[in-house]
Amino acid sequence: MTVMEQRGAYRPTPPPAWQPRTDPAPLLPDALPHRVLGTRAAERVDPDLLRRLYAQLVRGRRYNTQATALTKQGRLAVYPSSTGQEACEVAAALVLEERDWLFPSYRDTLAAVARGLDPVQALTLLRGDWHTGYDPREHRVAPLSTPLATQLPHAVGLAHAARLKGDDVVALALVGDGGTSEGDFHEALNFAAVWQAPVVFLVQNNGFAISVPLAKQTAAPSLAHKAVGYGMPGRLVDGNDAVAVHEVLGEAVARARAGGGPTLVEAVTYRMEAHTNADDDKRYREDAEVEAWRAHDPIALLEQELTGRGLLDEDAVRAVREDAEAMAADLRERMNQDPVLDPADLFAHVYARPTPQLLEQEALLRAELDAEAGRPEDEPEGNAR
Amino acid sequence: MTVMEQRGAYRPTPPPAWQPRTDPAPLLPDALPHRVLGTRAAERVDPDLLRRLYAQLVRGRRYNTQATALTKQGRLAVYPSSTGQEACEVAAALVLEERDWLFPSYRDTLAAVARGLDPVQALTLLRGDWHTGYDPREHRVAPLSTPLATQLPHAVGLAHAARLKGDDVVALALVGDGGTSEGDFHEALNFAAVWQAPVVFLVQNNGFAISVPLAKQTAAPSLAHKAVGYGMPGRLVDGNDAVAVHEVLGEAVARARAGGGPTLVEAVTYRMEAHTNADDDKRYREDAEVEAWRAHDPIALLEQELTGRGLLDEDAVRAVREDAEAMAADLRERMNQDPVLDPADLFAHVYARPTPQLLEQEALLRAELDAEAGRPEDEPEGNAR
Amino acid sequence: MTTVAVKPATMAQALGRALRDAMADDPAVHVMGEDVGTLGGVFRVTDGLAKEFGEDRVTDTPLAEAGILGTAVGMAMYGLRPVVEMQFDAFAYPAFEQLLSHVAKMRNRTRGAMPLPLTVRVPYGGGIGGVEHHSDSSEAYYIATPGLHVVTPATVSDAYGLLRAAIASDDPVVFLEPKRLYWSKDAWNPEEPQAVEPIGRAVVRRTGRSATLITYGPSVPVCLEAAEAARAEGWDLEVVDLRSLVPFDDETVAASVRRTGRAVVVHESGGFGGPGGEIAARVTERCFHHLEAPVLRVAGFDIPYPPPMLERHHLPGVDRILDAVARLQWEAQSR
Amino acid sequence: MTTVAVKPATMAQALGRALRDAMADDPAVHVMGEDVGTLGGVFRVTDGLAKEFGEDRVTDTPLAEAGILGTAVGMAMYGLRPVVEMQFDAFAYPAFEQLLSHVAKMRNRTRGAMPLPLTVRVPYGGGIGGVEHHSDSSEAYYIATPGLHVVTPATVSDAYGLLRAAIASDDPVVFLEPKRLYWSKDAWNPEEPQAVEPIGRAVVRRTGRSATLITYGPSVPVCLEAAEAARAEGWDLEVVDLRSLVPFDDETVAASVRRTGRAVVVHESGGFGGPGGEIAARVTERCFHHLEAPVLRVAGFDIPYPPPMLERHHLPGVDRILDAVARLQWEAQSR
Ligand SMILES: Cc1ncc(C[n+]2csc(CCOP(=O)(O)OP(=O)(O)O)c2C)c(N)n1
Ligand SMILES: Cc1ncc(C[n+]2csc(CCOP(=O)(O)OP(=O)(O)O)c2C)c(N)n1
Ligand SMILES: [Mg+2]
Ligand SMILES: [Mg+2]
Repeated sequence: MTVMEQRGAYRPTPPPAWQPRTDPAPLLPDALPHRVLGTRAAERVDPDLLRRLYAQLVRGRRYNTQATALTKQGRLAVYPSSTGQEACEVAAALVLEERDWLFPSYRDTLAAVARGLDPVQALTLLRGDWHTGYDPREHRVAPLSTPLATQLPHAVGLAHAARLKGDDVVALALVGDGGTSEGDFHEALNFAAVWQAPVVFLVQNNGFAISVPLAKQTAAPSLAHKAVGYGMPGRLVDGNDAVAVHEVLGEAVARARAGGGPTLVEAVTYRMEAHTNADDDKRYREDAEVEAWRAHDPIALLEQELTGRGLLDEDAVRAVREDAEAMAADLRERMNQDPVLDPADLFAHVYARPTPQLLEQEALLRAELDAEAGRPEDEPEGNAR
Repeated sequence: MTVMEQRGAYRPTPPPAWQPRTDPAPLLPDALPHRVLGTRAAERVDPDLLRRLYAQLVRGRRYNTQATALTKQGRLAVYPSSTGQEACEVAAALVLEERDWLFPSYRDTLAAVARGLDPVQALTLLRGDWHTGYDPREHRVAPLSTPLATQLPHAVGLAHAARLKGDDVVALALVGDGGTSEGDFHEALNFAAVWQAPVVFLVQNNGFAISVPLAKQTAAPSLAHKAVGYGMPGRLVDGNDAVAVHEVLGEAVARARAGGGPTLVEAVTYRMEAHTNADDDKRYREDAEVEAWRAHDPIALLEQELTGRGLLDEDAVRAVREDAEAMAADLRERMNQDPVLDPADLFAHVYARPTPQLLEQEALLRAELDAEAGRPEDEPEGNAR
Repeated sequence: MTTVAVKPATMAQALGRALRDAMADDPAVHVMGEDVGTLGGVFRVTDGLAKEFGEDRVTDTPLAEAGILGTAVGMAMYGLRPVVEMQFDAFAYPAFEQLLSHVAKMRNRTRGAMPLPLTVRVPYGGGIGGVEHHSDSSEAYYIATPGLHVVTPATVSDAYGLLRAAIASDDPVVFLEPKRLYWSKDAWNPEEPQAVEPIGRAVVRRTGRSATLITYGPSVPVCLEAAEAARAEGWDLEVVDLRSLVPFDDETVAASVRRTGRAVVVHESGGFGGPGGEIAARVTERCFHHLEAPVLRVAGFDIPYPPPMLERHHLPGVDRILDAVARLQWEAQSR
Repeated sequence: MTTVAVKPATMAQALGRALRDAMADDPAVHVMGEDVGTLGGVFRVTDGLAKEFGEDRVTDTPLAEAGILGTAVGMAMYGLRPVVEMQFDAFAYPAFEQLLSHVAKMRNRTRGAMPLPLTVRVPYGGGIGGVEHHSDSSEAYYIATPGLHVVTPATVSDAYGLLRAAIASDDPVVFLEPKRLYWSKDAWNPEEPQAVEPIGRAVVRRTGRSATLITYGPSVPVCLEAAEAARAEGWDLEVVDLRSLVPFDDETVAASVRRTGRAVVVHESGGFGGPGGEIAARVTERCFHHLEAPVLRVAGFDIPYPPPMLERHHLPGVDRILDAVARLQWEAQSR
């Protein structure tokens, strides 16, 4: 049987042949976000995982602060920080196998880095030397997507294609609370469910879409409740609890891998910085609100657990910090070098082969640059603009 | 307090301040579609309503068959028949007050006619003499919308505007099962819920989007379950039970009118004819399936009830049929007259005032038509194309 | 050339055959869209494909054009070659964000690392008595979007040859199918070996000395008809069928206009901001001193596509083309 | 004219002031979009409006552009005058189906019974170092859509005057705001009585005898700068600011070119299929025998908008404009 024929074969029948519609309970999220840290369940978590998550969270936070610092020095055009959301970013990266794919949104540079991308290459978009600084196929990380929610159907299509080819590949796609309002969110989730594609959607509900709070974005009981309308399970998780996010995503990935279809996960978290360095969050939220969330910091939560269980001594902390500092120093240093740019790139990748028109335009630019540089200029050709 | 400030003021708070997410039960539809006819509840229904619905159903069926006949005679370019779905079409029209608005899709000519539109004017789009044959403001019926689901945000915006103005107006928007997959469906429902707009969405689930059965359109338990993801109630109703549809829509309209916000209603019904006269439904469904639905015909169901309760004697049936025949005869006769067309209309309504360019183009066409008619032609002007 | 008895086939059939052959040749080719499977498409272009290749490769999607194109992007990212059908021109609009922001840009965005071999088939144009939204000529939107190839056949054999080339292309191609030519037939013979027609080459469909009609898609047969009718007026018109709007074959077009010294661009799409302006401007840039008169345009009016009963007034017809030719300043002022 | 001390304001402020005045004058005017309320818009154009007029009239919508425009259509159907903000050019694309199939067609569809007085504000163009999708010049899409007016200011006072006219118009207007001019200032004085600038009139920003630069929006200041620089080369350039692309002011443009005999069209938008082709073609149709050289175009390249560090190569600058002017065949062959 082919992949597509496996689908439930609904045929319209009149009553009395009607069957009661499936009980939606298995699709509904819990009333409160799932948490592990600070609960008994934490005790059963593999210490290695805790340590790995911790190291990545610290590194991630450092990455965020370093990148923000680089915007102040004019070395980055813009940086949408994920400070406060590192648990989601890191768990999303760690939960995947090498062969799986990650579909980040514009805020998720960190997830890409945690997945193994070069920290500088990952910043290419935001530095402004090119749109994407890495080969997506190398680490199976799609380009950071700026148009919100548009990458979700890509994730569905890729996961579906992998399944059609018989490959054991799962796609994990990230989107914000604001992004859930877009039509592409809806269409992606619907295709995923109809096709039973091996894809997991992680909504990082950080309370805001730039200045717009969640209450103006949705009237739903939770974003995870949207799953019901697609016939896929919805899960609600504490987005600052790295272990809980890792667990919930892990279950969803496993389910997708086993042919069980897509899952929608909502992680409740908070954006601790302004939308980007260019934003002024004083205009739309109170300091007190931000402060209240500081008590629920993802790194502190995990540190408590590790310390409490005696899994983290001073040396370990120091090692983790040093690693993070080394990464930051390397990032700083390499970002302080001007990237080497080739204007010819403008024309080289529009098509597999430049059109005659692009070749003309490239020649025009080359002549201009030569003239600027004082090199002998070719005669301008004909009437080409 | 203004309309928009009434919205629940969600502020992101960290745990332990988290509240359990609202119990979704009030949003969930019943397991089986709501029915009245053939149940005890039918006995309590106002006989007048039954008779009104009956007369309109019979008339509606006749309208459908007449319109289909007109396609065969080349008097209509195309007709997407609502035969089998008359209960939805009629109930949608009758449930509204004069001041309310109806937003039909391309299949809902009948709903527009049942609301009071001239039967010929309502067919203008499908006849091909213009795009819309009526002034939408006259009967508060929006133009029949061909691009699927695109009229839903219009309904939301209109209802919202009415509420902002303090007018007691409800909008009812119709869409098909296929249309629920479009991004516009999602965005419309979300805006409606966030704004608590007085709007009701009626999905006529007739089993198919042209050839594509519902199982390839959604994996949800029902289309009504989609309501949960927007935080609005979802209702499931037997779409061939005119009384049940009228009741469920009536409740939703009343709720909207009272400031209770939007409702999503799924009516389970069946398209008895091909998608349009141009379609060949043999390619994608079995006769047996169509036949099975004949036993659940909306007119027959209502007739049974009326006859059973002694509310319909032969005279009444005859009167209803005669009225329907008269409507059909009038429709036939008027549709057999060639509409009077004015090519100048092509340019008259693109803008409030035609641009200079349109005036040039109109002059060009007029000169051509004059030449065709053998009238003296003006000198062609300059280089105008 | 054809020696065996020609079994005429329609353009729709030739397109179907191109899809079939492409699918048979390359397992990466997938067909998807609304009603393309069981039904075989509303124009029956994909008729029989689902039966032959199964639902996994010929897929009836949910009704959501952005979703169709967006998932196709993902499939192409994984190495498939999706061929997407948009049911009608205007129903491609919901997919425009995916098309403009991703399909057209993915290769460039990734410095060539992530090409998108993806074909978007769009039945376009009028003349079939369609109601609102079923007759748009939307090529202006596509050609203004760098990163897309834009191709449109006017003959049955080009329909086959260009669609094969589109599917084989490693770049996204918007493949515009002139609806009213779906039922057209010519000498194309499905029994003969088939040729792929490379994208980017215009063709002179009729040679002539007096003036050049530059056109494409549904207007090609109209221009050929006009050229025949023009003989009575003493004009010998050349007709160039562009076939590919992007890339544009400047060479063939300019060579023709240099020979004839006069040109009219003909298309159904609205005039203002339509392809005709680009074409007239390019031709003028290249052939200015060969021109006896400005390049004129015969295009659809600048109005929303009219209802069926009025569309004949809108569509460029033989008379309107000849009127334009008549305005090409034959009583040449000395220049 | 100005006698009191001029208090310079930015274009963004002038736009905000136009919105404010329109709202104060007409309770039907509503402002809606992403972040337009509490935040005052990412460019602060709507700063202060929510406070002054309340959330019912200045609404932070959910994040969904088709929904924003689609609900605005419904609001306009009920008699309101919505002014919609699209946060950046490329983020208007998800709303294209609503724009192309409804906004542009509603009046025509209903034979005038249902006009849509609706303004869509689109910050557009590059030069601000924006990443992907934040610098598109999408005017080609808008001008090819009959039923829309397309307007773009280049000066602070036009920003005020044209936006007032757009909001007052009974037709939908796509109001293109040149992002990099948001912070520009000129003699516009918010303290003085303000004038509405009717839509559809181009203006000669600088008179000259040698050749005409035809331009609009962000390229107007660049052309003025080029005209100054050209004096050194002995060229006296006229600069026409179109202000309105639809309707197009053929009269002003053609009159200028007839005077000068030479023209270059300048815009940021990609060249192929961009507005420049239309403009060059129309000018040539109307001024053929006055032209000493073909109308040339200086436009963005036919590429996806480049990343910040490369955008200076893409944007038409003074040198590229002067190079084009130099190619206008000054050593005129006798014609
Ligand atoms: C289609 C689209 N519309 C608008 C924008 C502009 N924009 C960038 S980020 C943003 C808010 C996103 O909010 P959310 O989805 O919650 O993600 P977050 O920023 O909180 O991570 C907006 C409106 C965009 N990038 N894409
Ligand atoms: C946006 C859009 N895409 C595609 C179409 C072409 N089309 C017309 S009707 C139809 C099927 C509609 O199915 P459904 O929504 O279930 O309504 P029904 O025809 O059953 O009443 C399709 C695909 C369209 N009209 N609009
Ligand atoms: Mg957010
Ligand atoms: Mg249906």
